[in-house]
Amino acid sequence: SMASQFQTDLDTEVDVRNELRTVSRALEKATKRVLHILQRIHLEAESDEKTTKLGETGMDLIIKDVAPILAQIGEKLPPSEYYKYADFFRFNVIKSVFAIGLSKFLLDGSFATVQFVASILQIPTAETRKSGGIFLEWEEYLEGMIDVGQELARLAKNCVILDNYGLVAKIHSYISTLTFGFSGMNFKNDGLRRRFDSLKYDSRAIEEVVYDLKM
Amino acid sequence: SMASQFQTDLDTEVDVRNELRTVSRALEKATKRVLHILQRIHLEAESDEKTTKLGETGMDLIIKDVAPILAQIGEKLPPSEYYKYADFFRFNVIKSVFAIGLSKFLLDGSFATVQFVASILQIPTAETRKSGGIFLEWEEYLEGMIDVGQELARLAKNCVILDNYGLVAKIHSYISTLTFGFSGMNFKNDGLRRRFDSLKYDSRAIEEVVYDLKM
Amino acid sequence: SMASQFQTDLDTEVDVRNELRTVSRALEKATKRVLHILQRIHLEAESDEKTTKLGETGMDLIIKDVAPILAQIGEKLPPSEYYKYADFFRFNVIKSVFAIGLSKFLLDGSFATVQFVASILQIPTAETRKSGGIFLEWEEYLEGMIDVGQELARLAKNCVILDNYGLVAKIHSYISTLTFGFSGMNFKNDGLRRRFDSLKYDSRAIEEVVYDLKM
Amino acid sequence: SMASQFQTDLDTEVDVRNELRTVSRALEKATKRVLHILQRIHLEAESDEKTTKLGETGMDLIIKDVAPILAQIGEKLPPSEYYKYADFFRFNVIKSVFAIGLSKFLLDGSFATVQFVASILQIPTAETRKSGGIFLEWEEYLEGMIDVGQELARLAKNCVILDNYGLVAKIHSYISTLTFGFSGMNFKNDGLRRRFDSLKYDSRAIEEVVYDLKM
Amino acid sequence: AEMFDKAKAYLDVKRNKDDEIFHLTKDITYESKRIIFVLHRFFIYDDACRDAKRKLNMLLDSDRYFLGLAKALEGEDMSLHYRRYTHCVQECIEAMMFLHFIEHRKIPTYEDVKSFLVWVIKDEKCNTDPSATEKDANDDDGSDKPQEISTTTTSSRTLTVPLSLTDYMLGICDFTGELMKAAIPTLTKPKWHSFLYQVFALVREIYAQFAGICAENRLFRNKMSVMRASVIKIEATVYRLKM
Amino acid sequence: AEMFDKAKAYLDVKRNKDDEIFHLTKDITYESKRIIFVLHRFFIYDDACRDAKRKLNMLLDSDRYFLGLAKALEGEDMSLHYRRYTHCVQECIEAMMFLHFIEHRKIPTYEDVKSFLVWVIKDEKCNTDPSATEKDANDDDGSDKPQEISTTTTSSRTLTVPLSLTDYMLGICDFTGELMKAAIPTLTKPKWHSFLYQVFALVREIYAQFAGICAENRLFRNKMSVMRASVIKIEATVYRLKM
Repeated sequence: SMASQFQTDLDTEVDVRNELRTVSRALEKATKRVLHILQRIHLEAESDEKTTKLGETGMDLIIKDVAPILAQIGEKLPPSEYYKYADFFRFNVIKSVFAIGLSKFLLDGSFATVQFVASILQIPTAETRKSGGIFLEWEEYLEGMIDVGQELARLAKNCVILDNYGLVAKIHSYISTLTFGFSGMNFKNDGLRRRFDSLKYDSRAIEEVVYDLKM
Repeated sequence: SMASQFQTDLDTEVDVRNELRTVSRALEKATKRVLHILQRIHLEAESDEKTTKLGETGMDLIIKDVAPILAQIGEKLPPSEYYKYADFFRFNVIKSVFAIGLSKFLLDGSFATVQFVASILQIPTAETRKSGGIFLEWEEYLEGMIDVGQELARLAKNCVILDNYGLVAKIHSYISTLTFGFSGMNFKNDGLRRRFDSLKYDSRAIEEVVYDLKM
Repeated sequence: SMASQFQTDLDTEVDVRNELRTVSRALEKATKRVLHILQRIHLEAESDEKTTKLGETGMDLIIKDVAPILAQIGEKLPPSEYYKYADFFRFNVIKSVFAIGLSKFLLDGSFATVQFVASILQIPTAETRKSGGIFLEWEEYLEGMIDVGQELARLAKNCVILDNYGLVAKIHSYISTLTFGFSGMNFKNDGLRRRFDSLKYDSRAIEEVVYDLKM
Repeated sequence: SMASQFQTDLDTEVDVRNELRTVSRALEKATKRVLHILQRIHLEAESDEKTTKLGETGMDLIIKDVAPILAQIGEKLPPSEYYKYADFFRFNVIKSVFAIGLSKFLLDGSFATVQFVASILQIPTAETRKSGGIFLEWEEYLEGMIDVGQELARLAKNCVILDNYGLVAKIHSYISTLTFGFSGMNFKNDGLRRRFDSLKYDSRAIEEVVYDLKM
Repeated sequence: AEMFDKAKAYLDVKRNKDDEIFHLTKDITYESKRIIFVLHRFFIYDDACRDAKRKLNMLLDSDRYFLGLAKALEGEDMSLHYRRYTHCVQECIEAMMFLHFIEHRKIPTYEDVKSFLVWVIKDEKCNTDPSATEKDANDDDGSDKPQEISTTTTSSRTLTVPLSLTDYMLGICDFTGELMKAAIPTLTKPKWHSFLYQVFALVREIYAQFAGICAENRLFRNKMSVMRASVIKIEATVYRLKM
Repeated sequence: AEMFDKAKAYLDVKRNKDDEIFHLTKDITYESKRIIFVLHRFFIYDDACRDAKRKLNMLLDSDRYFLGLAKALEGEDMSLHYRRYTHCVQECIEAMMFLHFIEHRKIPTYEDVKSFLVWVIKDEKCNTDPSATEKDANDDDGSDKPQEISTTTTSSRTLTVPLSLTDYMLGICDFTGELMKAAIPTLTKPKWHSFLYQVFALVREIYAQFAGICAENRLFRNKMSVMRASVIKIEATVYRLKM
């Protein structure tokens, strides 16, 4: 009957949610672990050696621990219902983008493109997406990169404390690129806009650090 | 009759609530007194002597005035109904954790572990808890320690005003440890997560103080 | 470390919640099935034979399907944390009380006491409870019995539609007893008080049916 | 100091509230008991003998159990702070007015004036009030009398069920008086207006009963 | 910077699509409510059904309403837009069901309702032909070869507004509320008592069936408790009729 | 029926009194806020204090504002009206404190503030004399005996708007918020740095004292956490100044 068919649909959905809840928790744990380790940068950013080391560790953990869980989520996700369940993993995908972006900076000072991030996470981008399954949405990529900007603004001041002035210069150049890239976009009054406004503020803060150092 | 049986149970509950209300008020007064005294740190943090003195007073008052009231609450609490009545004292247990954490920092700059806090309050932790009675919940411990972080962020600026730069360095190291420790945790509770985000903000504020001093 | 200790406790709690979520869903399904069948009373209350039959089926299903699941919940529930997790099953315990109360009425027109309900559900009452585990709270029993009153108020009109005037008289007597019993209680809980006010309204509705039949 | 004076004031207020909470609970119990017994009227209104008996019991209980508690409340109430604490007892004063009004009707079919109710409760009215202490506010008197009207509307139909047509006539006359008295007042859009509107509805319902009986 | 341009383009398209769908659904909801309003007058106004039917067809086949929505949704990820358009779909199928019940005294099936939300559109241009846009301009000059014209004109696309079973079920819930509102006033209109009995039978049957559904969906739970209130009101009306 | 007439009269009087007080308090609150607004301009506008003082006197001594409120409250049960008028009193003493601080760089005491809310009014008629109303009309013709005139004209009433200690304390809380708003912009105005330090000392001292108060009063708790935020902002400003 119609009611029992509906019941079946509802039960399936509950099952999907339960499975996604479990995998998402694993995702959260794996992501948290990388973030936790990357936090050490503020205490240890004394030498290039140390920062490169941390960047390597960060990248490795994402590849080894986070990417496989995203693959699992992709399998559990019913085809063409990405947005219905995206809230289960959005937050941690953003955090993974952040971890990759930060690690890449620590490794070689360079900027992680959306293709690069997607290749590390082993998921398609909005461009290369076929249909169904998980992919790297632009919004999540952008939000993660703003997080990188904010973290580097904090790092700049800690570099001064740790007397690592070379890194400050790299951060300055990185954040300028990032802010310039974002400044071409027209955000509506949404979350991204507010985040970007705070990024502009951070960018100015770093300019002040650079200026202070010159004095 | 059924009604009178129900009435008896209900009356028992009302009595428990009345007793807990009275003891909780005593708890609030005792806790408030410690907090009131510890507030002076912002006015008096000129020398190590003064801060140590204040830390001692804080710790003494908790041991002498607060712990005995928690013991009383433990007695009034019907076994296995901790969660039913926890709202009566949660808030002030958090404040006591805060007072212990802050006093410990003032005494020797060190971090108060959950075991240390529980031993001062003379109640078990979630680990050592037998069953029934009062105990130190993780959530309350963590909230109290976040409060310590916030208070120290405020104190850091006041230390600069009072020219006590040595204490700023201690605060910086303390809060780095605290923030780093927390960054590895997966809070399920959104309240704690939000509180932790504000701790990260405080941590950044202290780094800026250290940065300003350096420049 | 402290963080990992916290993590372990948190993981345990997550596991408990996951298990309770699964069993609670089973409870909901079992309860729903009884309610679904008992709904037929409004369509079939033509003869004593039919109503007795339905009452028997209801009672059987509770004993066979619902009680064993409550036993499972009791096992999963950490001792002395009843109130922490009660929201997982409260709603369906109320619905089970309702099903037992209604079935008992359909069987022999009599009132299901709290002891009777607890014996069918095979769980202790607030009186006979030892400590820990699941038990039948007064609030849940009373809510369930108010639900019975509401359902009978609806049934009274349907009995008139089906020309079963004998059942109307039984309902009238049942609800008078129920309302009179409740009117002696001092609810502390505003929710229950409001529910009871609506029961008084239902009671009046049934008196009007009896009055209409008399005229 | 100012702060300690303020603390004293706050503590005094907490004490007053605690005492009033306890006495109010006693008031609630005493009032509830009378209401509970008066509820029997709907089951027993077969003969004048029974109704008179119930009216006597009701009046006795108010005089013996309720009035002394109101006296206690009057003593606890700080002078000239009636309205500050009125919420503690308002509800049950209304219920007591109701109980007196209903009992008076059951005793001799007559209407309980505000003076009569106040004399039974042994408290002054708004007119005879000196200053401070408890008194019978008009709003509470009026609301209690509307409750009497509603209860009698219900009783009228139950009288028909119990074949006590004489009482229906008395109720009809009583409610006409009550409705006429109220109809001169101009309520704003407040609680009393809504209550009075429902009284008018009840009044019409009784007219229909009288009409039905004539047919 | 090129990457950011792509992001900008992507987000702009996404937001414009969302705006477009938002406006369409607002209008559809409004018109659906109007149809329900018209249908409620069928006791007093003979042409109510015909009016409603005309309005409903317009609502379905106009680019300003459902056909427009179907076009906007073509090729889109449905799960992205679902939350936006689900409400207007429920509102509209409530209207469809109401009309169907008044005409046939029964409830349309899930398949019935879905079939209303399918459109077959003839394409004047063939999308698979890369030169189609070029030829488009020359459409009227008859210079194309017959075979080509034939493949071009017979190509057609099927558009739909996907209807989930949940939408259908939630639509039924709302529909019972409308039936209740329609049924209660019939107490005083003997001509319509058979209608009242039919509503009574149908709504009770629906409620008895739905009562067995175990849903975590809060919306469904809320609608069920509203339905329960409707059932009780309808039963009370039949009871009044009987007394 | 006579009883119901009494009830009607009683309720009408009560409601009219409530309306009267409601309108007075609304106006007082508005004017108090205006005074605070004017005071905030004292850094840039020399006469700000004088303006504010004039407005405040007008607010206290006008029948449209406080004196009117005192008259309306005369002989009334204060506990009945307290909830209505407490807010406007708090707002006004916030303005008084702000003005007092700017002029004297200290906070007025509870007694100071209470003294502002007392008025002694000379009565032209003697209320104790039952024939007073009759004589009232003849007031100007000088036919009354001297002694009688003397007792009549010297009689005076003392009116007050009762100020609870709670109102005073809550007023202080709000006042610290205004001080914070005034102090922060002084960072860039060396002329006002001594003002900043005075605010810094005062607000920290108030907070340290108030932090010991154990209140169930939710309003007080909320205001304390707002005050904490103000203290931190003022401290950060002094810190900035120092760096």
